[in-house]
Amino acid sequence: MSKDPTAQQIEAEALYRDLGMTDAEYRRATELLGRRPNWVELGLFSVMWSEHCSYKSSRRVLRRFPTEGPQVLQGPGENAGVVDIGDGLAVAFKMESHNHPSAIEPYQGAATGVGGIIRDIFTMGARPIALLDSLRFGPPDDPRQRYLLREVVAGIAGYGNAIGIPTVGGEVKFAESYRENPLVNAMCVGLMRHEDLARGTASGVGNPVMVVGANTGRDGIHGATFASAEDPLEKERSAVQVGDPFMEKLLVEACLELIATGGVVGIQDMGAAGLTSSSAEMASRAGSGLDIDVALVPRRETGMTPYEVMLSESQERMLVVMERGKEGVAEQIFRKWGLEATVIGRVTDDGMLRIREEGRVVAEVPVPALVDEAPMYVRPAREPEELAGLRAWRWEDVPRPERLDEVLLALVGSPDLADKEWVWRQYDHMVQASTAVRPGADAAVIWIRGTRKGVALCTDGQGRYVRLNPLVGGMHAVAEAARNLVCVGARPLAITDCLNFGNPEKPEVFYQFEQAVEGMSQACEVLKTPVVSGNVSFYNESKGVDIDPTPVVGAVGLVEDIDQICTPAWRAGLTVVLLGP
Amino acid sequence: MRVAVVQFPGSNCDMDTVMALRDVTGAEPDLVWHGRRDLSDYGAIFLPGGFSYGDYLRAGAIARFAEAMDGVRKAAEDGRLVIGICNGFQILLEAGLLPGAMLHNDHLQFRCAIVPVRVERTDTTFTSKYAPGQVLRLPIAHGEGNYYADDETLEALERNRQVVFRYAGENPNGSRHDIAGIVNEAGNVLGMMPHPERAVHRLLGSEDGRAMIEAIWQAGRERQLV
Amino acid sequence: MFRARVYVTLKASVLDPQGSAVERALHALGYEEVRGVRIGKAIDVTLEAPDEKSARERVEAMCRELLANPVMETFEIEAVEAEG
Amino acid sequence: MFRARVYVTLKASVLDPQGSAVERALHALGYEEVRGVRIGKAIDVTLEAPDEKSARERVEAMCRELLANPVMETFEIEAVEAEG
Ligand SMILES: Nc1ncnc2c1ncn2[C@@H]1O[C@H](COP(=O)(O)OP(=O)(O)O)[C@@H](O)[C@H]1O
Repeated sequence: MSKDPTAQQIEAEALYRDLGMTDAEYRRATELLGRRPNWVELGLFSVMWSEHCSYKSSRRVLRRFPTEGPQVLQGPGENAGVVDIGDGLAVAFKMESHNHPSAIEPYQGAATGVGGIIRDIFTMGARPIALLDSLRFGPPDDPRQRYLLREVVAGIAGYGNAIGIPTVGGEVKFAESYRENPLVNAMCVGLMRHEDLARGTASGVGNPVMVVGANTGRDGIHGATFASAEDPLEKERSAVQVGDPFMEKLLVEACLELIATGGVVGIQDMGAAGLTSSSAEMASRAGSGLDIDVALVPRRETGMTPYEVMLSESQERMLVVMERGKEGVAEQIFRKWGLEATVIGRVTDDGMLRIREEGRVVAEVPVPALVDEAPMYVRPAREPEELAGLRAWRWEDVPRPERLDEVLLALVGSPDLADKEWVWRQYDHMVQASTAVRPGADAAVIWIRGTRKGVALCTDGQGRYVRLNPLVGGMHAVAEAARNLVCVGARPLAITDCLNFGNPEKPEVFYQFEQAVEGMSQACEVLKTPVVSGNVSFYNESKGVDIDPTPVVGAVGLVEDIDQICTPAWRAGLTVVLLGP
Repeated sequence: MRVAVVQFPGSNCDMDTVMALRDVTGAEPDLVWHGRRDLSDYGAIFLPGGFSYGDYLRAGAIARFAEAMDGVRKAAEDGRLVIGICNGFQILLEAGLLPGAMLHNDHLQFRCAIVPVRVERTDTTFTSKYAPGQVLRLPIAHGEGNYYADDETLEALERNRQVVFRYAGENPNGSRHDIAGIVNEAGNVLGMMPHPERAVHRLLGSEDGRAMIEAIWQAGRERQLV
Repeated sequence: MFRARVYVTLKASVLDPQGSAVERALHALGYEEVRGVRIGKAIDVTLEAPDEKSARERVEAMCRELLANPVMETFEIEAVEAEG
Repeated sequence: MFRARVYVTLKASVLDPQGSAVERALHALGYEEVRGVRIGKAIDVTLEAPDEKSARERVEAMCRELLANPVMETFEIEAVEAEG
């Protein structure tokens, strides 16, 4: 039916290279499969083995992060991390990047980034209560940078405000290295009762697998693959995705209602690599298999091939495994919210991801081959040359400025230190009527209504520090976030992160990455703030120039008594005390 | 008095409104689905803020056709109380229950802030507990709050003293005559862009919305509205 | 099957801040000859109808009922064309 | 003086949530014959130009540079008319 290339053609013409796979990776896929993959199967391998989905360059290094603590209910590996805050309550949170889509289409890129991270939170069974962002652009005297800033902020506002989740904090910084590669990181935080914790597992032979939410179109096919591509033109090959916050608002309500029925076995967002990654990951976590028919997936466009359906990155969709016989419950709840819930297959016990089109098998791949057996690289690391020179730098060599008042004015006038009200006044930071500390302070505080408690939230990162000293810079990112929480009166509980780096195939970049993770880990150990979720964004480079290494930390703290919060407001007559060394 | 908060697809201040009513009056309002036509049980009906139907096409344009709007229209005719906040105000305008229309903010951005709002009249059901000329601090959060009406309509609004709230500081959206909230001629339907339901706890930055909810509650009971 | 294109524009008496912003941006880009910009909506409606006349009538009804708000907008039905 | 009407629309492959919402609303209002709605922008640009041809060229340049976003939109210049 489709005009897909044959398995033979794929091999003979090395077509896998077009999908971002190396010769060695293709050989590995062939070995794992015991035959040459057909075009659909190749598509599955290429997205699951992309840097974005497989973390093939970073996995080994990320193991360094401390991830445990008495407060941790769910560490890395799920859609989001979950931390206990007492009284049977917990918060789920995660941060994610949408850098490349935002560089191509800043409004929609930022908006869909927000939509994606929100889905990661409510799939855990948590109601989203706050959003934060972390943004990097080139110097704002460049009109294009101002355009990017304006559109990114509007996109975050457009999505977050409409869906009704307050955007309560974040940061914006400007530096040369982000001129071609802006960073758009978004964090979402959700609140739940312990017993509502849901997970992304597909267990129970015969249980129905359902697609819920939006119809599937040809959006963003190979977004995950090309997010990791070097060439910006390659990145552009994925079609732009448009967010629909209205649809997602309905999806949040419907999914939370569904999870509350207790009939959900597993649920996962269809984010990067859409149906492919969600189905493979859910099966992998349960050690099960899935048998799905793409012909049953509701479409927005006609004539879509199985390849396109499996790889579509259409937004506002979720994959749900229900208890057998409870399909009707899901259909009814979704109908009430004006949405569709459609059974597309069943859970099996043979460990295969089997894709059919109108019954005919079009792809059949062992789940472990896609997930556990994904390649893992030990990238070489080498200290960047500039570091030796930087280490030789001494304070004493810097001439003392003659006029300190001018220095102060220059500092206050710098875009990094400038008041960011222009940004956050565009975000509805008060919806849900729980924002006790609004943007503009060191961290935001959300009051947990019905209790005396609050959660404090902030995002922090310092690309320049990390470039100057990756190890200490990594420590700083965590320490700054922890300090900001403490300043509003909270005890830091745990962190999430978004590790924005250049091309990991360059030893200098990989060095920065390893060192920064080491520094962050050490700081987390000392501060007892485990890393419970996170995201890596590599290949933030263009024309061979990498961004400053920019790990961003999203931190969550607990305020035991909401009446004890403090804010940085100065009033006449107060005493000023300098704490610290 | 029984109070309804209508929930449209895309409403996002529905629960905030329910919580504020509960916290201020101690009574539990009903969250009512937009598909319910009969609202005759309610003495006061709140249309909450949010983005009903995504605010696609125009804010409030699609929501005005919801079945519940029949019940709202009936309540307005019967002299019961109807309060549209933010998106609720936009819906009342689209439905023709209040005069005028809403344009995009003149600066084209969404604006969220706590702003000074002057109470223009204290002889309405909604504002009886404020002092004349009192300036409230109320949260706003909207992208389409730029109230527009033609000259004739504006003149009529002013003549009939239908402008209840006016921005007292910098106008945050370009609305004509700095209008922040208006009532209908009969005085039982109120539309306002600021969010009183977000201003009922000191912890959240302002308590200035409390007196409005108290006034509505008291009036409903005195007049024995259902 | 017919396709109708509807233009919904703000009344001339209503300020169009979006149009003004675009005008300023065009000036800044060197298009100094621009004297005015107004931005409206172009709505394409595809519908089944027995003939062009009834397609147009139905679209006009949609405009009156939903697509345009007469307080601030006017509409024109620009073209109704048979399709597919 | 010339007036050009530019029509900027989302590429067919790009999701138009607004159009879909309006389509559903029209169905709910009884316009069941509607098969699709797409919403774009109609931009009217008034400009000085020596003749129609150069007016069109300038407007086309504006479209490429600012009015349409080539990543997700396409544009048509519907009409360029002498004015005033
Ligand atoms: N992009 C943003 N989104 C939301 N809030 C922001 C953003 N940027 C800055 N803010 C607010 O302004 C505060 C101060 O920001 P900033 O000057 O970067 O200080 P800090 O270095 O303490 O983070 C932040 O804590 C946050 O509340």
